[in-house]
Amino acid sequence: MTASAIAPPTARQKTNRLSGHVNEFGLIAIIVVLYVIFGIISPGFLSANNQVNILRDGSTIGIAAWAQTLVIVAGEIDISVGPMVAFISVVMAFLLKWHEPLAISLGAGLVLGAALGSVAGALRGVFNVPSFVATLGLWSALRGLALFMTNALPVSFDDNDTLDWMGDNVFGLPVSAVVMIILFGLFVFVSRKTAFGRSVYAVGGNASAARLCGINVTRIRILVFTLSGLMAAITAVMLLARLGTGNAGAAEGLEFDVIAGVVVGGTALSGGRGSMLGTLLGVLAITVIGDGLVLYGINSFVQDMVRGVIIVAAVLLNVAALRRSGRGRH
Amino acid sequence: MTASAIAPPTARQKTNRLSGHVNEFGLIAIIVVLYVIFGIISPGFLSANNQVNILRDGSTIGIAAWAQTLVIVAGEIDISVGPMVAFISVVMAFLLKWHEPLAISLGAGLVLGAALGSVAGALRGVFNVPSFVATLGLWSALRGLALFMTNALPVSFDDNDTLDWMGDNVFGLPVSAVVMIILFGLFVFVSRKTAFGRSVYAVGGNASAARLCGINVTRIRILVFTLSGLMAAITAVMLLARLGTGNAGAAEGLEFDVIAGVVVGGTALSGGRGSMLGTLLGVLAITVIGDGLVLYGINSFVQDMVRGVIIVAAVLLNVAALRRSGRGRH
Amino acid sequence: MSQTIPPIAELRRATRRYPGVLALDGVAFSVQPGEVRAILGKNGAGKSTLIRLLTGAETPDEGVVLLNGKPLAIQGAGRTREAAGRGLRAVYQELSLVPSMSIAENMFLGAWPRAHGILDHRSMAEATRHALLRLGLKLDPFLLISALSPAAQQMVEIARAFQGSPRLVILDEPTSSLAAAEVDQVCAAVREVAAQGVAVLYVSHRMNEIRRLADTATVLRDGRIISTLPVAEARTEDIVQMMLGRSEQTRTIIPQSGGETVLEVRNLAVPPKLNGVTFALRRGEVLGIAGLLGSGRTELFESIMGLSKPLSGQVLVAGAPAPRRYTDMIQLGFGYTPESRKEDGIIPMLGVDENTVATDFRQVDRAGILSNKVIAEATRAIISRLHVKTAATTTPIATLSGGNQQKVVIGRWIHAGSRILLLDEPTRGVDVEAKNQIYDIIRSLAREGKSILFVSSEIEELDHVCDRVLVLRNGQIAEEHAAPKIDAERLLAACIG
Amino acid sequence: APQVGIGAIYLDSQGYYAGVRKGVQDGAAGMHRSIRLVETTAQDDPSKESAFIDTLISANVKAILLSAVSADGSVHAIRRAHQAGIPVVCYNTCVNDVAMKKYVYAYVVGDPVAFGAKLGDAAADYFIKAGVKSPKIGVVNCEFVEVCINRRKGFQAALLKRVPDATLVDNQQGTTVDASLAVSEKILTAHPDLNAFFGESGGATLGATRAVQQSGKSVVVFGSDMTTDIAHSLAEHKVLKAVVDISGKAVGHLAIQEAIDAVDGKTPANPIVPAAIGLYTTPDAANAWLSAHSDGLP
Ligand SMILES: Nc1ncnc2c1ncn2[C@@H]1O[C@H](COP(=O)(O)OP(=O)(O)OP(=O)(O)O)[C@@H](O)[C@H]1O
Ligand SMILES: Nc1ncnc2c1ncn2[C@@H]1O[C@H](COP(=O)(O)OP(=O)(O)OP(=O)(O)O)[C@@H](O)[C@H]1O
Ligand SMILES: [Mg+2]
Ligand SMILES: [Mg+2]
Repeated sequence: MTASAIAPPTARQKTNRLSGHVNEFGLIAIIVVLYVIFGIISPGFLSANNQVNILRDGSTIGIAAWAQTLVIVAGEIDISVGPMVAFISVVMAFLLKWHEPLAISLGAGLVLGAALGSVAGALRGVFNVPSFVATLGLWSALRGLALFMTNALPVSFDDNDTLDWMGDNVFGLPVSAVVMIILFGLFVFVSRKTAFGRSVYAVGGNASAARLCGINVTRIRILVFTLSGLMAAITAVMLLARLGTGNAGAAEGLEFDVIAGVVVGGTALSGGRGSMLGTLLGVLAITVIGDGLVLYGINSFVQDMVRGVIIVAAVLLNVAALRRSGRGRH
Repeated sequence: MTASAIAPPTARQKTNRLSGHVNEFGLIAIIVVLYVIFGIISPGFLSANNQVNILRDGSTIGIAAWAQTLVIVAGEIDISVGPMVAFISVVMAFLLKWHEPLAISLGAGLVLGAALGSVAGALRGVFNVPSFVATLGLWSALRGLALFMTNALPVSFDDNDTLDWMGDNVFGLPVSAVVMIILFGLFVFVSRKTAFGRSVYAVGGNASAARLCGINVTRIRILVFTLSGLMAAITAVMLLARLGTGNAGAAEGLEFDVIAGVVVGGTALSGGRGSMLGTLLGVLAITVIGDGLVLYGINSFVQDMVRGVIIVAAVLLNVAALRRSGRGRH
Repeated sequence: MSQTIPPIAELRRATRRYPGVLALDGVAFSVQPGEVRAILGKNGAGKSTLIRLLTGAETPDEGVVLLNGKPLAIQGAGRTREAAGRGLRAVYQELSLVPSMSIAENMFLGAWPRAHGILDHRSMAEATRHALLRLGLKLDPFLLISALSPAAQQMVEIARAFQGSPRLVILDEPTSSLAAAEVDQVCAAVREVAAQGVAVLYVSHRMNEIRRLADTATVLRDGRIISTLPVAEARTEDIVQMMLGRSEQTRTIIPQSGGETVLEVRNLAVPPKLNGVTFALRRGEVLGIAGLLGSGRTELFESIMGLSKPLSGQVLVAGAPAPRRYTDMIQLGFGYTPESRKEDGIIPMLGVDENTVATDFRQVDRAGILSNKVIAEATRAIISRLHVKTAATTTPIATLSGGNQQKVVIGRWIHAGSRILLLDEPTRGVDVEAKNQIYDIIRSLAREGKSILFVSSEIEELDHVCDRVLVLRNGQIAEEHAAPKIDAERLLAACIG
Repeated sequence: APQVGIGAIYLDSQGYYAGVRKGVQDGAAGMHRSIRLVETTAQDDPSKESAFIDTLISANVKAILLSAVSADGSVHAIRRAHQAGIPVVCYNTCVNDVAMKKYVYAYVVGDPVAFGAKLGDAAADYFIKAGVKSPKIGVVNCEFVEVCINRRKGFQAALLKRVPDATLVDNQQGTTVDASLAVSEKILTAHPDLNAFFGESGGATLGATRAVQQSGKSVVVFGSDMTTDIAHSLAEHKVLKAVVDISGKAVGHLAIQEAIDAVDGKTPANPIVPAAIGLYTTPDAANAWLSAHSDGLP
């Protein structure tokens, strides 16, 4: 036992590496099955056009979901996403309406998003208000404020070519999808390759151990919410570009879809565990289900039913696969 | 040998017993402050009539919140409350429309609620599907099913005296409030004085210790959701009596209010801790805020804003009080 | 041991596998009524696994478990209850209490006394008071577990195991967080029940306890039983050799006189435990702090590190007042390992690598980007220096044995390059070999010029590592013992005062 | 004179109700008496509506204005107000006829079936003129409220009467502009031969218009509920061809007038107070609307 005790990379280690991604494999399998089924039953589902649609819809959930993954990994939750998106799109629309330059308007929106997120983060990190309550407050206050500012009417502004371009496609891909993909890469990088990202996992895994390691737990908690606010603001930019107006009632229930995407992607609400790739697949699964059902053309109420059943079934299959692979002992 | 060194200071012990209720004291203080403020600014707020109203509104949230407290103490979450209430009220309305006797109709609704809750519980307890996902599935499926069954139209049925009475007052108190209060007593008793109730706390506090001590963790997990379904069904009965029709669109967002009530009441989403009294006060605080703001007569959008701010402020004050009393070490 | 009495518990050809590990390999094991059996073995030898099979917490992959001559039949959730029904009580290695519940409720967890279906809190409290008193504890039964010190929590668990009328009591490292007085209480209780014909299985890494208590010992190595032998007739060296598979080198400690003063504590007061602690730590010195349980050693560390605020007093680092914030202390080159490894030490779901480098990410990044290669190298350096036994650098730390987890928790400060280490009970739950390795690590760190404050409730080990030992009594430094004249007996006497 | 409290419940957070509110407030201000408005939003939920009515009763208001969430589902709540001696004025939507006669003081309404029918007629005009014999139409709906179902029924009946081969090929929910945009895109994908959209609400109309513009297809939109953006789109007249609308301000004005009459104890000549349903089919009409509603409130 004198030399290094690391066992040579045997079969075991390889199993380990592979089984570390069972969750992702399961989700990919489920998405493939969804594609096959909808490809058969839903007209136009496999068309290139529809793939673009799926990407675009996915980006609305996805961008916010990347940050939400970190929030949930840190053991917190941010339910203010939807109203945050709506409020910031309204603020930016007002700025544009008052003829502020585009860069300033959007920039102000991004800063505002980050600032509001930081407020929630500070409430949690510094003042120990549970994050559900802190973001519930934002949820209620921002939706109310946005509706109040606009009288629930869309805020329109002069056409802006750059903004229109952002709502459109580039090389056949929606700009919002491109932004989503770039941000995905960035978040994968941040979550895996930076001290901040790893600290988020450490804080979610055992906050008091993380603190004793010298990690500034308060700072990490604030920052994940700052990021979440910033990503909501970016979603707001995409929404603004796409709708051409600022709408206080938009993005309703988005927080639900975002959290569902993260959880379906295998991140535990108890914190400490989760992967960006899982979230990507979770968001994709949810978007594909929504899209395929609309295209199938059944009654929208039946869609809700079927969606509920499919989401549970997908996670059920995935959990079963995980358990068979021996990782899923709660 | 010498006596053990493990004899804690008695002063600490006593502080401990008292400080076990600091949370509740804080909430009571906050509610008193809310009463004073709204009593001054909102006309009619202090009228007896309005107290009855507050009780009645509170009962819609409260009955479901008692069970949700146990769900959250067990470390789970049930987000299916709103759609569950709507769906069951629709089913009961259909049964009444088809001239089934009242007892059978309502009884069937209660059984259905418990059964649906158990399904979510089994998904969590037996199949390890995260409870957020399991109840998200129910949330989507039940709302869709209710809307589909009714085409979003109310289901009306012949007038029924007993049911009308349930929607009305008895000795000046709304029947629903009486039911809420009785159920509150029952839940206090169950949570403190029965093996089941204590097992819920044990499972939420340390599931593996509970399992090692022979507590059937799976059974407990299923049962808390069964109870949650049952309480949703009772809420549905009250709603049916009050509205006189079954409405698929009713109780929208109720799950939000219910969870907020529980969390404001001091129950941690991470499980293991929480009290029924706290939830009672949390529900009361939320109801009083909603009622007082409507009576104050400001723009309904501004109400949302103010509500968000007050909820956060209330919890912030309470957390600060808790920390000063020395219990809030992270 | 008369073989005519049927064994109270028996394992037949029991095998238990975990992903990648054969934790128990066809083990045959039995214990007779009234027998006190020690189970010995290195960290990861399979002791706790054997116990979990007996208690029904786990099911063997192959083989059968018999209690009172009958096999455990129930699979799954009811199995532990079946075992408990046949008179088995266990204290698991991991704390199995619910922190948010009262002592009394934890005492009867899952088997609360009821009158007409209603929990009988009064008789619960009464029985609890009784059971605690048996171990010399005077605690309010309605106190929450979370309000107790780790030691008191452990005592509650032990009291739980002895309560009622058990037929087999299993104690898995019951004393790892206890100090002398409590250990004596536990030993007395064990002897008392054994005299009544109750069988006791006792896991410990402390040989002197084994000698005081056990009739027989079973030595496990790599999931197999090497031998079962009468304790009285066996030499410690032989037992250790069986555990390790080789003989242990005898150790010699070369006491070193330290260099300049690096840390000075003056009149530190943290009521109610500390009132006016004064001492100095020198460069290259290992300074032990001895004291009874609850004497305030942990509080002392916490207030030095800025984790809690002392009422008065000064902490000087290299002559200058120390910063009051924990993170600033870390920047100054301090490192702190907490006494509860599971709650405050490890980040269970993360790998060994991340648990190691979390103290200093800057060493393992390239322009702000973490490098897997550098992380793996840094981790491997720690792993090989501290002899951590792990399958890979990325193995989740929760799957390591306790001793190996502890080495990582110390190793993270070596990674961070800390110059002053505060180690609170670093050898808790660690096997003989790993203990010796930890002593070696500490000594070699001291040789490199690092300074170490060392707290242990196992007084015998202080003279293995320390240059000086301070005795903390009544909130003050009561005595100072310097090597080579550190003696366990005298230290213990000094602690009690 | 003592202050008169009037409760006003708006159906949901759509811009239309901002217009109603403006009408109510202006109307109240124009009456030269002290009126205290107690406002709230029912969020399309009969249970919330019921709770708010109870709150208003205890606030001692002298009259309640509301847009009933549901014809049958809102009966009990309105009955309670009636029994408490508080006159109820419906606007926009109300309870069923029987209950209305019993418990409702007045009902300011543009009939939703007629509303849909007007648009259906306009659509028929368009198809006949364009020579489309069997148009395929996608509906973007808000049919979790009854009004929208009736709008569609009216639309369908009027259209089929004159263009019998018209088919509603798809009917999906998309009430807010972002939801409508997403769903309209999918309908365009699923039905490449689509001729037109029918938007049942303002958000639905705007979203469908936006989706068609972005797809570049030659699909037209017939919509409901005027707002500034919708008027602008109609003025362009490329995609959006007709919009049917009931002015929120006008409705609000009428409603507060009825409420004050009720407070003053007058009996209405006819409990049904018709609100004008406006149909806008030309750029000129759109521009006229824009100049008449410079504050943006419909
Ligand atoms: N739940 C588990 N998952 C994976 N491996 C496990 C698990 N529990 C134990 N092991 C492995 O099984 C082996 C035996 O572990 P066990 O806990 O029985 O050791 P032990 O003798 O009790 O050690 P210690 O003295 O550290 O308590 C070890 O290699 C350990 O890593
Ligand atoms: N009754 C209590 N409530 C809350 N925390 C406690 C209580 N008693 C002890 N602690 C905390 O538990 C930790 C260890 O306490 P314990 O009494 O075991 O150690 P100590 O007083 O530091 O003495 P030593 O470390 O010498 O055993 C300390 O951090 C202490 O603050
Ligand atoms: Mg062990
Ligand atoms: Mg200690």
